[in-house]
Amino acid sequence: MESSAEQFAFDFTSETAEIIPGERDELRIRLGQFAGPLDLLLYLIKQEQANIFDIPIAKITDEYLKYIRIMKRLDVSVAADFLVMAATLIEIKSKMLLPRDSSAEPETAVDDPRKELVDQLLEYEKFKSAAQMLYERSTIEKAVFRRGRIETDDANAEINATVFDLLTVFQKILLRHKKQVKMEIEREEVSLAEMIDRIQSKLSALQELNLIDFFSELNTRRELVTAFIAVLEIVRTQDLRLIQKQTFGDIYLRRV
Amino acid sequence: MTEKVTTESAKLTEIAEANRQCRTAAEIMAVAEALVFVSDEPISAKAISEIIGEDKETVLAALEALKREYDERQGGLQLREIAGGWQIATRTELHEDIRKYLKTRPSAKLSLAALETLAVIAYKQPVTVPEILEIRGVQSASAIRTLLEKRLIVTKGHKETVGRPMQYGTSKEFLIQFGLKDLSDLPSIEDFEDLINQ
Amino acid sequence: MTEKVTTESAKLTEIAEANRQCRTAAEIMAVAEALVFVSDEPISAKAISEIIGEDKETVLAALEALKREYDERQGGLQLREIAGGWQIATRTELHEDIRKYLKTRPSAKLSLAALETLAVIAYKQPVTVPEILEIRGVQSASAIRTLLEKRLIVTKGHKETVGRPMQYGTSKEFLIQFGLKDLSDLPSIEDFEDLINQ
Repeated sequence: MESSAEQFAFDFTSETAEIIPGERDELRIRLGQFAGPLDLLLYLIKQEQANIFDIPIAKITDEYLKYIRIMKRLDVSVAADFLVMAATLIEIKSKMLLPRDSSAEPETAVDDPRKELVDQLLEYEKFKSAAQMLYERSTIEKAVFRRGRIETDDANAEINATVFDLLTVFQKILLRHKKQVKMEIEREEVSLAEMIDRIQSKLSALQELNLIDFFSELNTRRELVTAFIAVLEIVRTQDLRLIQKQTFGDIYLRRV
Repeated sequence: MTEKVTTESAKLTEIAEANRQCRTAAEIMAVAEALVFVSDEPISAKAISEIIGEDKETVLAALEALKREYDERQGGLQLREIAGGWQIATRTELHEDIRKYLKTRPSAKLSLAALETLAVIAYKQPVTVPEILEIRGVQSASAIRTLLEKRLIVTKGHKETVGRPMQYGTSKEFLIQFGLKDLSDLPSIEDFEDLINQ
Repeated sequence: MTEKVTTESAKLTEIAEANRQCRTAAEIMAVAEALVFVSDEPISAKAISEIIGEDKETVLAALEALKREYDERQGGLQLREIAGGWQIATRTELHEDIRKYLKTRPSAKLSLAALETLAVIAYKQPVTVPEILEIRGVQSASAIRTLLEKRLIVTKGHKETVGRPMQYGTSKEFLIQFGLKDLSDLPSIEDFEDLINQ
């Protein structure tokens, strides 16, 4: 049983789900990825050519578990929903094994432990067919083309926004904003005292400091403001002077 | 004074009315055709009637006559009703030559999961994520995300129940991409039941 | 073997050629019309002839016949030769109605800047211009003007702070355009958390 399972010749990891219009009025799915546990179950029932109203539950459960094991072995992540279904199947299987209450009316569908699952499968199958119909419609629709751009489109070259766009755009802005705030906090570390030190070390190396050059080295508005206050502070407290050699010329900081 | 103004404006309205009424059926067809062409989305008979100041019924009749003309002509184009409006588009048979020119391949197919989720939303709208889970038997989060990004579905407010879950429905884009006039254009879900039981 | 393949493929080409040649004049007119229709730019007879594999002269004759058809029909559209190519456009006489349409076009379409600004206003209302600048990191003046023009936002009085800046919020029109019952219907980040974390 186990070994025969391993003889499957398909590669679960490389195969992707693809809809191929089948010979019958149904979707045929290439193995590898089922749209869900109900999808897998329907597939197995069809494979067994079983009647959906009288599912051979023991056989189908075995098959189902076999597939789950293969998927796991091939490292295809098995969604929790597949395991939930496995548990449901095992539960139904065990209920079926219980001796029936002979006093109850025989053959009543209400007593059948499979009933809920059958209803679910029937309901699901309707939507699976609807999905097939949608697929066919969109295929036809893709053969129809709209007009090319015309002059008047340019005035309206914009997106047709939905509420979802509003939210995703807002999230992106918040994320961008967070990054900006973080950068600003990092930048803020240049204090007034540090700026004064920086100017003085430059001055000790040079005779005079061209303030326009110095300011242009600064990156942010905040640094500029700090530098400006630092210059005023130095001029106020030390023997330094601001000199402009000609009207509208560059301004220099020079030791007196 | 007031009276005079009233009379004047009444006269103007009258002239405007007269102007409106003097369009021939052919003229209405022509202007409707031009508007359908210019519009970048399907345009409704109502929208056209408001722009040109003719009855909605007159406009609708003109559009239907125009559609017959397109069909009889058997040219490269068709006039069709879609997503609650009218649109001029190419005829299906010509898709090969057009694709060759536009160098486009048919756009990416939706995954099976996305198609199923879309089918549930289309038939059960407005519908919540837990309700979709119940029918599909599997989580549909990534499918819903894809459908939202492709603008095939839209949010339809919160459901007034425990946890106020978000409800989803199909969009106008859905009607356009699947070639539907409106939602009633979808075959009934019971028809699929018959199909299965056959 | 190789020879056989060659002959086969030659035969196939021949059949394809034959297929091409057997297009009727009406079919050539139809496909030419469709190609002119889907093209963003005026398309030349030469370009069409290369796509459909017909002589340039045949295509040109088809386009000219098509043009006569458009002219005789006196519909809303014209086929015209422009800038070395062919183009379908609305008839000049109808420009007034078209201009009217362009003015009344639905206003849910937004540029990215306007959409961003609208998102901030929707989720942070009431909000002032400096606050929007703080969040977006970009000036939003023209976006705000657009949103006011489209009546998607309204002023919500002055904020009682330095400079008493104007506050903005979303309008009733905003709710209508985005299909919301009220502001509590706006999806929150939590509503999509499950979708996004997948």
